Amino acid sequence: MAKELLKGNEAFAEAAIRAGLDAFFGYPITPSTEFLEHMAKRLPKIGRAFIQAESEVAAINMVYGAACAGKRAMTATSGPGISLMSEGISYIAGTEVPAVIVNVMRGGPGLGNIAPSQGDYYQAIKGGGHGDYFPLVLAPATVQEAIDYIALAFDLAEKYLSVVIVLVDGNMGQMMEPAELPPMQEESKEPPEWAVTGAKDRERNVLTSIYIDPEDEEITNLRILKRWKEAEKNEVRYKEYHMEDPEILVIGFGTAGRVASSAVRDARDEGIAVGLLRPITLAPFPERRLEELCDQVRRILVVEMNTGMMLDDVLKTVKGRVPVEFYGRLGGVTPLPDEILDEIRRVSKNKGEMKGDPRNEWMDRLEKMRMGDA
Amino acid sequence: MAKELLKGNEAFAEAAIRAGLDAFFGYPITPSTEFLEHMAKRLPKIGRAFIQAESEVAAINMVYGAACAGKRAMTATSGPGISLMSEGISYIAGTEVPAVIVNVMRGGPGLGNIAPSQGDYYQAIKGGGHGDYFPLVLAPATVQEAIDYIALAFDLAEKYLSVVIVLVDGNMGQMMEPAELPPMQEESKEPPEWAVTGAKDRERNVLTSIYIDPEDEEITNLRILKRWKEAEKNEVRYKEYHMEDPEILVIGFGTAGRVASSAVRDARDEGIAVGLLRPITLAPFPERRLEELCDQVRRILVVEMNTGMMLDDVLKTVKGRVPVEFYGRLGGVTPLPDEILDEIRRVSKNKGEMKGDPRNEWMDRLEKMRMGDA
Amino acid sequence: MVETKTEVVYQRPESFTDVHTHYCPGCTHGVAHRLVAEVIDEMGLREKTIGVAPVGCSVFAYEYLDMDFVEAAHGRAPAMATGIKRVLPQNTVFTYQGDGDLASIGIAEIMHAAGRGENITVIFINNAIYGMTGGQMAPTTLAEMKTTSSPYGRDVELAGYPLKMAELLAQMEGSGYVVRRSLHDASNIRKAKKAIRLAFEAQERGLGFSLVELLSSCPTNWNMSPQEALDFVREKMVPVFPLGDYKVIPALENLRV
Amino acid sequence: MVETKTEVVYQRPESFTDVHTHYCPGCTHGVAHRLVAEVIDEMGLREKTIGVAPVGCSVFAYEYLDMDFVEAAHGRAPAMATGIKRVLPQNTVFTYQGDGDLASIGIAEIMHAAGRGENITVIFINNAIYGMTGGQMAPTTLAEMKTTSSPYGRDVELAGYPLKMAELLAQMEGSGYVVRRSLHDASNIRKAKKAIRLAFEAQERGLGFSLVELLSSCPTNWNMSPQEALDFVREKMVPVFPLGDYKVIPALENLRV
Amino acid sequence: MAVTGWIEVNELYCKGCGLCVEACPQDVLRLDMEHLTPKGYHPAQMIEETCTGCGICAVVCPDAAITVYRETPQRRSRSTVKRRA
Amino acid sequence: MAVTGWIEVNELYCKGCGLCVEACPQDVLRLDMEHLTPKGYHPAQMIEETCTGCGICAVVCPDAAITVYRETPQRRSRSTVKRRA
Amino acid sequence: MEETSIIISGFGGQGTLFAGQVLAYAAMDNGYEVTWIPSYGPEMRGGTAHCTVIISEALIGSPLVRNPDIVLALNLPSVDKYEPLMPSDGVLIANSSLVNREFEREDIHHLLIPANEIAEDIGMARLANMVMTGAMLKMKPILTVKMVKQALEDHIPERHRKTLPMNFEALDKGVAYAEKEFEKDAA
Amino acid sequence: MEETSIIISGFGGQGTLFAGQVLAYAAMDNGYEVTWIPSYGPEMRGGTAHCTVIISEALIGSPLVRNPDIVLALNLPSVDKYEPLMPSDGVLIANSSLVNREFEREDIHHLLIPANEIAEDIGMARLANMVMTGAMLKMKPILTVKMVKQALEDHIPERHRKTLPMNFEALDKGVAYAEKEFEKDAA
Ligand SMILES: Cc1ncc(C[n+]2csc(CCOP(=O)(O)OP(=O)(O)O)c2C)c(N)n1
Ligand SMILES: Cc1ncc(C[n+]2csc(CCOP(=O)(O)OP(=O)(O)O)c2C)c(N)n1
Ligand code: SF4
Ligand code: SF4
Ligand code: SF4
Ligand code: SF4
Repeated sequence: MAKELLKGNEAFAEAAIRAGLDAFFGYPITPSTEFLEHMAKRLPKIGRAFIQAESEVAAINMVYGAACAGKRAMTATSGPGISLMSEGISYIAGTEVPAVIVNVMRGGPGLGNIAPSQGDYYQAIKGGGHGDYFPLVLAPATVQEAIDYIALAFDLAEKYLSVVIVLVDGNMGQMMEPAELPPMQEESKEPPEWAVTGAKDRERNVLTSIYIDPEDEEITNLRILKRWKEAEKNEVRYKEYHMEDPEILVIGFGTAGRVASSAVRDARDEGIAVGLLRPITLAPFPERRLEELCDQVRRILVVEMNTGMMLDDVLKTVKGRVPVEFYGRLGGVTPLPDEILDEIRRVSKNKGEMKGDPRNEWMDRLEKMRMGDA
Repeated sequence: MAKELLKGNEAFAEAAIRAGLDAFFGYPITPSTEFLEHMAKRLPKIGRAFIQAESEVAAINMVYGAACAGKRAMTATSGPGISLMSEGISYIAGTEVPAVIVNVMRGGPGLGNIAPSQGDYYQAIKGGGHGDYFPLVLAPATVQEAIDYIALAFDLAEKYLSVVIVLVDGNMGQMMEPAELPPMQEESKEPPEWAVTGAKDRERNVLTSIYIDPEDEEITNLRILKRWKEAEKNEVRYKEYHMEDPEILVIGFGTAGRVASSAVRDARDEGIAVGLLRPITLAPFPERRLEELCDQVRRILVVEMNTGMMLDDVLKTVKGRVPVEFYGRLGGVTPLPDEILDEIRRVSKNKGEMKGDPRNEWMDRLEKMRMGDA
Repeated sequence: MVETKTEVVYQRPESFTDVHTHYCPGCTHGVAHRLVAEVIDEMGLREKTIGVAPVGCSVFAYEYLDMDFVEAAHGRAPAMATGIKRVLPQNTVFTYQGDGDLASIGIAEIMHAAGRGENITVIFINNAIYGMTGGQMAPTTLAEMKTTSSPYGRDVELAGYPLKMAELLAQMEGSGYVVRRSLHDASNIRKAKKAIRLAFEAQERGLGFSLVELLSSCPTNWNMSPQEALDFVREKMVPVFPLGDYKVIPALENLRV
Repeated sequence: MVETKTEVVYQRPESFTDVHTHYCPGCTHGVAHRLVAEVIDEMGLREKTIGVAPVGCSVFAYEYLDMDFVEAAHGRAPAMATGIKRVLPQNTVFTYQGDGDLASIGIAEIMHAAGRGENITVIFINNAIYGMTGGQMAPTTLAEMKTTSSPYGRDVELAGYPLKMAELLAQMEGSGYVVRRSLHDASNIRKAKKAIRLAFEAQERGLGFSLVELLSSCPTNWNMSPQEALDFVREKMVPVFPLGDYKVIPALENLRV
Repeated sequence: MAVTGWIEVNELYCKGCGLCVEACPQDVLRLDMEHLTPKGYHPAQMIEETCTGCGICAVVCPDAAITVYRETPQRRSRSTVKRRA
Repeated sequence: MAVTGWIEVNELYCKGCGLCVEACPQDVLRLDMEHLTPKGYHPAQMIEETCTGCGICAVVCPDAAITVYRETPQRRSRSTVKRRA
Repeated sequence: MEETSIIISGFGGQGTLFAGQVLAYAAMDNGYEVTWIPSYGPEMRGGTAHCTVIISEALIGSPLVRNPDIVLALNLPSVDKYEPLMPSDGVLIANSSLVNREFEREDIHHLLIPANEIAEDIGMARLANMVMTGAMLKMKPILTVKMVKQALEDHIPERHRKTLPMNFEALDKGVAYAEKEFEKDAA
Repeated sequence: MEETSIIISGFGGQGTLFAGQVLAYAAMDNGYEVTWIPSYGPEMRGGTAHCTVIISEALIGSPLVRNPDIVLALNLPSVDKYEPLMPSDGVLIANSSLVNREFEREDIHHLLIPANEIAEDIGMARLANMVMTGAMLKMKPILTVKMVKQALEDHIPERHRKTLPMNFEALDKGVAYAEKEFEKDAA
């Protein structure tokens, strides 16, 4: 197929349909709404299930139902919607059925705004819902990547009987880029043997997340954790840019990573030995790769569109072996290449120790900058 | 006042009332329900607001309203309820109004069970809701502590215009212990000047979490982060046991920490040089104190009633300076002193390096144990 | 000259599993379960039926009703059932919900399932209280009724009035069959069973949303003996929650069962 | 011999701020805002009133109505208003909500606020669509009506029937005043204002839950000119959502305003 | 000549709630206070032979613990007569 | 002798939606296509003197952009007469 | 007595939780540290309900134990569950009205007592819990009968106050039965 | 051309987003890498709407820029916002119908064009966007007018296809106006 100019949300939605999506349940919310609108246009025409639910709470529980029936079901929303889905997500995880959830992130907390943000990283990675469960989280950074990883999301969800969250920001959802859609996947795979489809010619199936005896719940928690550990072994994905023996390592995901790639390119032009690691799976996080890089680089700069959430996972992995600095823009502000370039320049000159929270210095810098603005 | 034999949930509730609670909005859920029932008994009699809301979603938004009116408002629930409150909590945090939320944790994920657990640590500390905000989290371990810290919770919430979460497990909520309640606090402090009370003889007040211009949201995010940093400086609280030059450091909060204290006592009787650090503020986490201890101890054992959540914060702080091991019970199982004693014995003998995730070895041990059971 | 023939007048239905239920002695949840099992057996639906259990005392319904089952989040059974029915339209899908589950936390999901005319069946147990959590006020709790969260009796000024779900749901254009019955004695139980039968018939015929509200007892949390509790249903609840057919679409009216 | 006197027949109300609203040209949100401002001025309530803005096109209501205000989560305005009213019973508390906010995601909160007889006033803007998010289907969207999430027209079989909130809420025993009006022409606008006045009067008198449903236009998402949109309200919406008084408790009936 | 019936109470299910006892129109049921079920309840039992097998006890039993049997006399002759008519 | 009125349209608020134009019973309003408001709309304007000051335009205006004035003739004499009666 | 742990276990409705609370009150009122922690939840209906009481002179860490010093088993499942967990020299008292089996452990002190029958004689089946408590106080006098009666007097819910004498009688009957049994053993 | 960034900005409803998409299509169809990213949200109503288009021969990193090479400003706020951000030699084209001020920057190429009037002459006020696009193609021929017309032909929404000729006319009038202006400058 030739490339078309595709709008993120619509492309993701179409990719899901072609990956064999059976049912979409959602509720409109900027900047994810075109996702739902595309489903509304396409699914009824091809006889698959679409409902604009009364709320995100209802939507996720419809997904829960369809998933229990062994079908490929998904929803797409933004931060506030994910918060309302937290209980349902925890139930799906606890019932060990597959589901795919897309979060097109916007500025928060609260109502915040509808501008692109990465402030839902914690919520996605640490699990916004209650109890011990571990969603897989994918963070594509181009429309083409998103198209490819939406299909992967379903495969992973089914392989690990897990919730898979696709985490993009409003830029990704709203932008148009040339990209290629996969062909329509042939439908009607047999329902998995655990699905509820009516107990005909087989033992009945019961799907629940209740284990009233703590001992049973403990075994369940352990089973879920072990599956997660498997994923940690097999499913780590990331992309690297200008990684010719770098002295400085920039780490960023999604749009932040993509913008950083421009800055890194420009910095290389200036002769700064800097490379970029862009995690595509945020959970599992590319820990092993980062550990390797710790032996090569002199300093690390983490760039995010939040107050430093992935930073936690970086620090946990780096274990103080390399100084880590942070640069973040907040509340819906997308950093621009020149800012990040300035940061790279600064970091490449900075030989100082980093003690305490790397965010302390950044907060001062950002504040000065904002004062500058004002 | 003399000590009385008090049931956790009722004691916490009564303590909140005596701390000047103006309004309680909640929804029943085991193991927190007696909290609501006590409020139902007391508040109407003293002319304060009580509503059994139609849901946790409604409850948290009622709290949100009362908090915006400048009143002391709270709710109490358990994991599934917190999940449903996530959006509201994010709104309260984003609006920068004070509120206190008690989570009497039970086994999860999903419906799970009603047995005591600590599986909501991530949800509480990393913020279950969307966007960048940082609740303060208190984890008392005795009925008396809970009584004292409920009052503190309100003061902190108002001081830092923040959500304060009191995180206890079902054991704490259900157990009875002798404890002393504070005297009833005199009511009717003036409403804060930011509260909505009707724009009489003053500029009108508008309270929202919306900052449609990302630049404004960025400043807001920064303001919230800085307040959090302040709390990090001033509000860290913890308790230590048998901390006479320990070689082994056990870290555990809430019931896990309390049970560990028995094990540590017994281990000391056996001549093992082990001490216990029991964080009372989980957020902010006692990082500085832990860093100091890293120079003193040979090995660390983290004990939790979850899959190793506080473990993350410990690892982030320890930065590989001391080997960290983990022991957790899951899904509503409360570890007993003898198990932890065995762990302390094992750890005190173990001289080996710890590489990779400390949970890997624990998982094998736990699994063997469970096989043993079966 | 006389012969006699021995017949089994009544026996435990097929689809009722052979386990002792966790319900309190005399709790009419058991009666409701049994009726559902009987209807499903008589209609031969067991192999195509998917039940949705609520969060409430009937959370373990799947342990007693011997068919495919899922367990929903508190109040969300109608949404979960919708998700299932939309991808398995040929199957029979029903929810079984208490009054806290359906009328309090789950009122949005039930209203909109009815509004969409979701082709599912809902068995709604109205026992005027939260059983599982130990006797708190429900939206259906009667005025002045004492519960652990209305210890001085439900004050309608502060806690509102009992919600009449059958009446409300009957108003939704999407609903095909919405009735209220009671389980307080044998003849009412027989009527309740007929209603449950009609509700499932409605679903089999694709006639839209069907719901049977069943006035039930909670001896434990009402602090009554099982028989006292049934008397309470008859004397106190029926007057507030009148029994009757609130919505029966024509296609069902002259259906004999 | 003749003198003349100059009078101001109409001017912008006090409580309406001096800013250009963000509403689209011809959007009746502006009319509804103005009426609320006029009533609050006439009743002299401004200094004791607390408004609760929804999530929807009217999310910025607080920028135009010059009084204390909070901004609720989507659909939760009635819960937030409840929280405020219960701790400030002497104040006047009202919510302003769209049909997605009130009838879809927020239906649980509005039903229970009415059920509790919460002494608040609700201004409910029914424009049959989701405005802010760009024209998706609302629970009030008419059958066959095309929206961005019902691109082939609302199929009642799959997407359900338009919800009639005034009718539903009037059924709640806790509600004191529940009516539906329209904003499609001058005389209806005048009637709407009277209703808003009565709703606030009800609250001042502690008569329970009051709600005024206002049929409104969304020229932008209906793809119509402002006048076409008003004609659509008159011709298409009024027949489906009949104007009228659905609940007026006696204490209000002979109140003259 | 009276129809006769009898019931069996399954002790695995019976919780001694007494509803069948109250409901029985013939008043032939009692709770057996001498005896406890494995779950610790005093089960229902039939104490008289005048049960008609009406089944009401089973209808009200919340635990489907009762099986009801009925013995119906069949008069061939009369039935034949009937067939003739 | 006819009551006379006039209106003022505040260009800060007017969005040129035209509802007042449609609503005016005297048909004395138009949108000024020659002219744009700071926000880029063609504002309403009064083009004839036959306005009665009925205020309908203001009632329908979604942006409270219209102020309506009315000039009412007052006949002293007759009123005095009235007082006598 | 450094730290004594007691588990009282039976069917829901057998008053196990209340019996534990009475001991806890008695301990507190007499200057001991104490914790009382129940099992809770749906099992409470029909299923088993138990509570753990720890009485100590020092501050109490864990409110839970694996190997309870004393167990009052009001039904069979409780005996099955706790007999293997008892430390040697532990005290296990079982309600023979609902426990139709012998004990297996030789290394613990045990007593079978027909608590239901005794209670029903007194006229209130629900008093089995107090009968067993009485027997315990005889076998392992961690507290005196007087202390426990005082605790009952002071903390019994008002609506049950009228049953106070019957509660006392149940305690005494329990003590008496235990005494008799020992004489037997002695003989 | 290594990488060119274009921002088209104006009131909602002035067709700025569509004009950007047309450029993006033209670029893609002619083998360039391209990104198109809009501003979105409530501002779309009444407020300003703008989009950023980046056209490049290499893979595009950031879809956003601080200092756009080319700006089409359809209203005054857009000029106020972007003029200071332009790099020297940047191209700023403003719609004089709604912009009643002179430019301040000396170091950039700029053009004032009465796009609304021209469009209204053609008979469709909404075509101001195409008029300005035409002018841009003249001042900075990153793409040919032919390419853009082809893109319009291929991608215009069906319901607007009838307006295709008018769109072409608008483009041409834009080009012509720009030409004339330069001759002036030249003269
Ligand atoms: C989100 C959430 N909130 C609260 C609970 C606790 N809870 C369990 S069942 C229940 C109510 C049960 O009452 P009802 O629905 O009337 O059913 P019944 O037990 O009376 O049959 C509640 C509040 C929960 N499990 N999840
Ligand atoms: C939890 C959540 N879900 C969805 C949204 C997105 N959203 C904002 S307004 C709105 C609907 C607005 O429609 P309506 O309530 O009818 O008001 P209108 O804009 O038509 O005036 C939606 C879905 C949100 N902000 N929060
Ligand atoms: S608590 Fe009530 S509803 Fe629940 S099982 Fe017991 S009697 Fe039935
Ligand atoms: S989108 Fe519709 S409702 Fe929203 S402001 Fe515009 S016209 Fe009004
Ligand atoms: S009704 Fe059933 S459970 Fe109750 S006593 Fe009779 S047989 Fe037993
Ligand atoms: S109605 Fe108001 S906004 Fe519309 S044109 Fe007339 S004056 Fe302007």
